[in-house]
Amino acid sequence: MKHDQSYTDQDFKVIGSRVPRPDGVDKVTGRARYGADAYAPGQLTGLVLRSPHAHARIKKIDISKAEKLPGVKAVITAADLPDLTEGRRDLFDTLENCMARDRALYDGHAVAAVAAIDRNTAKQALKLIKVSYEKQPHVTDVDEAMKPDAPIVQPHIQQDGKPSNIAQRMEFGHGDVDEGLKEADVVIEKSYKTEQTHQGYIEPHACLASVSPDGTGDLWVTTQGHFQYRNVCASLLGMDVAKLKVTSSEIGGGFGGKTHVWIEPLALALSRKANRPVKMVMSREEVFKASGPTCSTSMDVRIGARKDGTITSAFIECRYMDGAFPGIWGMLGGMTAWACYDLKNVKSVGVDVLCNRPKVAAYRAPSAPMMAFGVESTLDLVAAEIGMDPIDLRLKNVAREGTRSSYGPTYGPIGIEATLQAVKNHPQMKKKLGKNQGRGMACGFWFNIGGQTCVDLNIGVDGTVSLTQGTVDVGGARASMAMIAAEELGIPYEDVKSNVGDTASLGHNDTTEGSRGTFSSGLATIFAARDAIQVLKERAAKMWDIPVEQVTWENGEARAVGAEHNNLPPLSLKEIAAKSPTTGGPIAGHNEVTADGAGVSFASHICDVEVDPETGRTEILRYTVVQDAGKAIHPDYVEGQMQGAAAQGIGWALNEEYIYGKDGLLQNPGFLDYRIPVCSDLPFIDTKILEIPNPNHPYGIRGVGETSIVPPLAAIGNAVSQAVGVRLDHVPMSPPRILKALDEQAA
Amino acid sequence: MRYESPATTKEAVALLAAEKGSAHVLAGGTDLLARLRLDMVEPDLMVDIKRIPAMKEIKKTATGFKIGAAVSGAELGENKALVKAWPGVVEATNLIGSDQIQGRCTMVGNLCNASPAADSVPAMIAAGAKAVVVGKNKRRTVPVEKIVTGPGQTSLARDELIEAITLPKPAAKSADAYLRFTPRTEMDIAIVSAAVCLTLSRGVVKSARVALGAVAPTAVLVPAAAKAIIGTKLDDDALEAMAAACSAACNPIDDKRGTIEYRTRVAGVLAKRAAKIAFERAGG
Amino acid sequence: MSSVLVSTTVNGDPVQFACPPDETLLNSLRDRLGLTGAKEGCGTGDCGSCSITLDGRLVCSCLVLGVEAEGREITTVEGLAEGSTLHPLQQQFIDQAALQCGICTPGFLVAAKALLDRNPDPTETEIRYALAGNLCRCTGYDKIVRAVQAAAKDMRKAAKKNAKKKK
Amino acid sequence: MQVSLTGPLRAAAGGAADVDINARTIRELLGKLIEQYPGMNNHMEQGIAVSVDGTMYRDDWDVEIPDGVEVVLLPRIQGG
Repeated sequence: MKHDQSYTDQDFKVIGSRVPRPDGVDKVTGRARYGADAYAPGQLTGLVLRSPHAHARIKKIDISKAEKLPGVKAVITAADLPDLTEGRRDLFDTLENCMARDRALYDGHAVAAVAAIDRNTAKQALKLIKVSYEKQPHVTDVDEAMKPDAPIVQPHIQQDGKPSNIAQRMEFGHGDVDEGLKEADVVIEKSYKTEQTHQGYIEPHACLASVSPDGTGDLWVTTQGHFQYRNVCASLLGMDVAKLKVTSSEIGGGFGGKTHVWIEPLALALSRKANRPVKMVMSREEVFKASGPTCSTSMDVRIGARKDGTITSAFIECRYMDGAFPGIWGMLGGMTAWACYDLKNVKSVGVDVLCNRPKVAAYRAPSAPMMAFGVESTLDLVAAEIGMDPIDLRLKNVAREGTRSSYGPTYGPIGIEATLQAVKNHPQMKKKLGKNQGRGMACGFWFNIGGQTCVDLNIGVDGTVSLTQGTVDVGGARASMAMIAAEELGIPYEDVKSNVGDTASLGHNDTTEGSRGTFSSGLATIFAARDAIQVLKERAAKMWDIPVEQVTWENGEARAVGAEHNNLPPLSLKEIAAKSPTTGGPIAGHNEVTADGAGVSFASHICDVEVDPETGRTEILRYTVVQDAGKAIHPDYVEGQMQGAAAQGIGWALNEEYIYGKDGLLQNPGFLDYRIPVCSDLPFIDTKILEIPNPNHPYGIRGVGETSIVPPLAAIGNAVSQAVGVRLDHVPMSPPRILKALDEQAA
Repeated sequence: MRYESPATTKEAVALLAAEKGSAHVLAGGTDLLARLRLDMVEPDLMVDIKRIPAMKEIKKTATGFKIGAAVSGAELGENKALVKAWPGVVEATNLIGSDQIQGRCTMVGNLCNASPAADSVPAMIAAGAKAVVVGKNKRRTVPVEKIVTGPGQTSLARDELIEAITLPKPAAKSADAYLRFTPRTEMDIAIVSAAVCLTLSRGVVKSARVALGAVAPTAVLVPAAAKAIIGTKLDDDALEAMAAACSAACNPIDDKRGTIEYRTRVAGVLAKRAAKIAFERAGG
Repeated sequence: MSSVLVSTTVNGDPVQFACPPDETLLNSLRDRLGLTGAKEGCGTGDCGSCSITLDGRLVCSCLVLGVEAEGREITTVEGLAEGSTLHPLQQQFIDQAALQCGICTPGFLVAAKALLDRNPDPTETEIRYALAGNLCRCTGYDKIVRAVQAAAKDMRKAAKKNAKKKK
Repeated sequence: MQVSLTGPLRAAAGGAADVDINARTIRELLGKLIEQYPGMNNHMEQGIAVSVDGTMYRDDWDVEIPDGVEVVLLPRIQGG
């Protein structure tokens, strides 16, 4: 889908400015309504009973006492959610994850749910449900799960005819890595581990469901994709898609974690059974135990290089811990691992492994940060071995337009080299480092995606514009869409109000994931605006009584072309809108599009740290993010994505991790011991936006949301390793791990 | 659950004594209400002591300070005389949680929650703080280190509560300091902590008390560590000896927050650093 | 569990509500008084999304019982603006793009106001430590700290102007 | 025209890295692929993406494939 690229260099009036966001006032006054902020007449409170075991057979569930408790209106188990998935395994996995059937697969797996008149009654009811479990052996570590005698999580998954926890093994690359090694002067091999982390959105999952006996339903929910939630919930509950209206609330953070359903089918099932609205809100503990964190990993990297820095062979194998149900995480990692580089012989292997942990969901550039940690750490080892500057080593092998990527396609115009040059020339690189301080840098890649999108643009009689988009606004998209509409129509930003429509008001929109929101809804908004302009021109032609071919649209006005129309002054959008009732009725523009041609995005980060050698504590002194945005629609929110992603990466690199006990139970399901960075942990995060246009978008937009979570693990690893003089190979690089590494080196 | 907010200590004690089920004293609530939310406690009675005037006071007495059990961390930090006299105790209490937590949390709550990692407790022990314990039939004054008997366990009887903490008047040329280690700069529970209180005489440590947190089932007073610096000018050898004594006194566990190895090592590191701060504050 | 009638003052208004004694003030504010600006992010005082002031003290309303509010004065995010004029912090959070998803914003605003009320000219470090009890997962805190700095400047300017007027 | 297969799609084509197929559009290409390699059907259902000279198509199967361009078949990805 090639577009007229003259737009990328045009003088934008609105695009690129820093206008106030349309949802700003609501969000600073407490008026914005999130998942838990909805109330319905007669609403019940829903709560979930969860497995206290890592792995168990469910022999029997007795709900009779709970049902008899006054104030309890519905109790459900798997029996209330019959399997309607018709052999679709992924859908069945979703169903089983939402509500355990004959087995509990992880600590926190839902086994029953109740709806009652208030929270205390619901809590009491949960206690009255008697579940007979038969405990099974469990496994929570990715390497342990791959051993031949490991407890099996999903018996239907087999390797070589035998049940196995290895769900999938995928290879990407080209050339011959073994041949490449023969050309190498140095070969570095190193193994790494990363622990499981959570997206850590501050808003727990929450919804308000209402299902009527006539088969219609309403679901108010915090989600990244209300259309996807609708489709999945309708399938699981046997409802008609069109009869389930899903409204996305304001979303209090998602980062991939709100792309899948968790409690929503349960709320709908409870509501259907009780014939009352049911509100469900996860506790923080439930969020950690039973939503979808990202994978822990273990990996081996091998790089062969010549003394001049040319990489002759690049190999990585990474085992991804998917939780109790298989995903595509190994595949995604395998595709991203070497994407920054131009390599003759390259191979990456991604392995998906099952464990007794919650079903993994996407987390911002899913799977990429882990392999980047392995690749970018090992590159620094290569640079040290051959005595080359780490940036120069990367530049020597950098991917460019025309490079065959490690995952297959040949790149068009891309920005990795530009980000590396920008890092090389950045003032932070010249700052002097003191004792116990270190500097590291690393690169990262993310694909970005497009997908199904539609937008409605309605022009009011006063000429103001109501824009309805179907992609959930997770970080300022309503501002960007209003800016794009204003730019196209040639009207002030203030004249456009953008909204997120519910599933009844628009056609299907894919979920806001894969950094697709601004790219795809932006594309649809451009087309919808151009569609409306065509109507505006027709109306102007009517008002002037001239053929529409003689009307053009410039700067928010219709102009009559040709000397014979010199007497016709231009008609503004407002003037045309005012006459719309008598020139054909309301004026609108629509667009439904499959937004293909998403542009890949690259980032390079620099990090300076100081490590206390006596306690192993790391302080981030300075941090810079350089990223290619293609075109920054609203630079504040592009910077915000870069800073937020870097901060999540910093947390992952230093302190965040899921800690399971020998009993297979999660030890730290709360913000006290799952340590996301606090304000005093971080410095200002410097940003530099580069704009290398995506040729497949009229403005050159690439996605920007995810890429910058990819480099931090490695950038910090490289910085810490330099500061302490020993290579850190286990993320998070928590104080005990750093001290241990120092001890091992001393010994 | 019943909620009561008596106006006197006597009434509070009577309520506790009369309750047949589980009764909890509510001061700042920053531990208790979190545990309530997590369904870890199911009280039949909660006795809110914040409406008892005596419990909200910081009094300067002839022998030192008397700090009411419901005085919040923020209030403690705003009392200039107390900050000057016992900087270590105040900074330890002020390290508990965020500004939000400081608005509510209390030293006594921190003590009675009986976590081995409680920040204010090692500092109180090092400072020689005492707890004023009131029961239905008697009052007693107990050294703080005698209150906690194990994780979540105290020596208080069912009908007893702590009305106040007393701190002595600091001796001339003396000071205290407290340090804890947490992976983040804020909001964490101590992985390991150390408090040092010392008195100087002509630049030499005349007396000292060293206490450690999060390295044993309860906060521990380490006389051997104090002995290692008494009579010294806190030279490197003395500090190393003190660190070694601290590490030797550790009996920690491996848990989600830290390893045995780590806690044992860093206890000594923190004690050294705290001792240096106290030494400097004392005018050494 | 029988409910208790509580009389209190919220954002300057006298209000009454009945709640079970084990209900948190956060839930009372949200579910009984319709003030949903304060959010529950954790329920254990670790995220600050439920920040309010109670008799002028910054607290987590998830760690206060509704019944404790009897006779107290409460300020929530809904009480920050004066009529249709936003508080300088609110305005700067919008102007500096200091929010993305916005779920933490009410808590940050209440905490930042508590800071600036006692320290009108805080350093960057003071701001960062004062806001350490408020978790934000979207912004990396960068623009939040900048917004607080900018609002502090605005407020100091306004205070100076007011002082002049009084003279 | 030569179509490069990546990752799991190779296994579905008996391990081949490239296959020779003549097609004018993505729809025709995918149809012929399933015809030749029925194992591909499974992957198609899970989702597939086609890169035509470096531009990624996931949903628009009407796209025409000009002569002499690079065509790469990839598994469909997902993001956060």
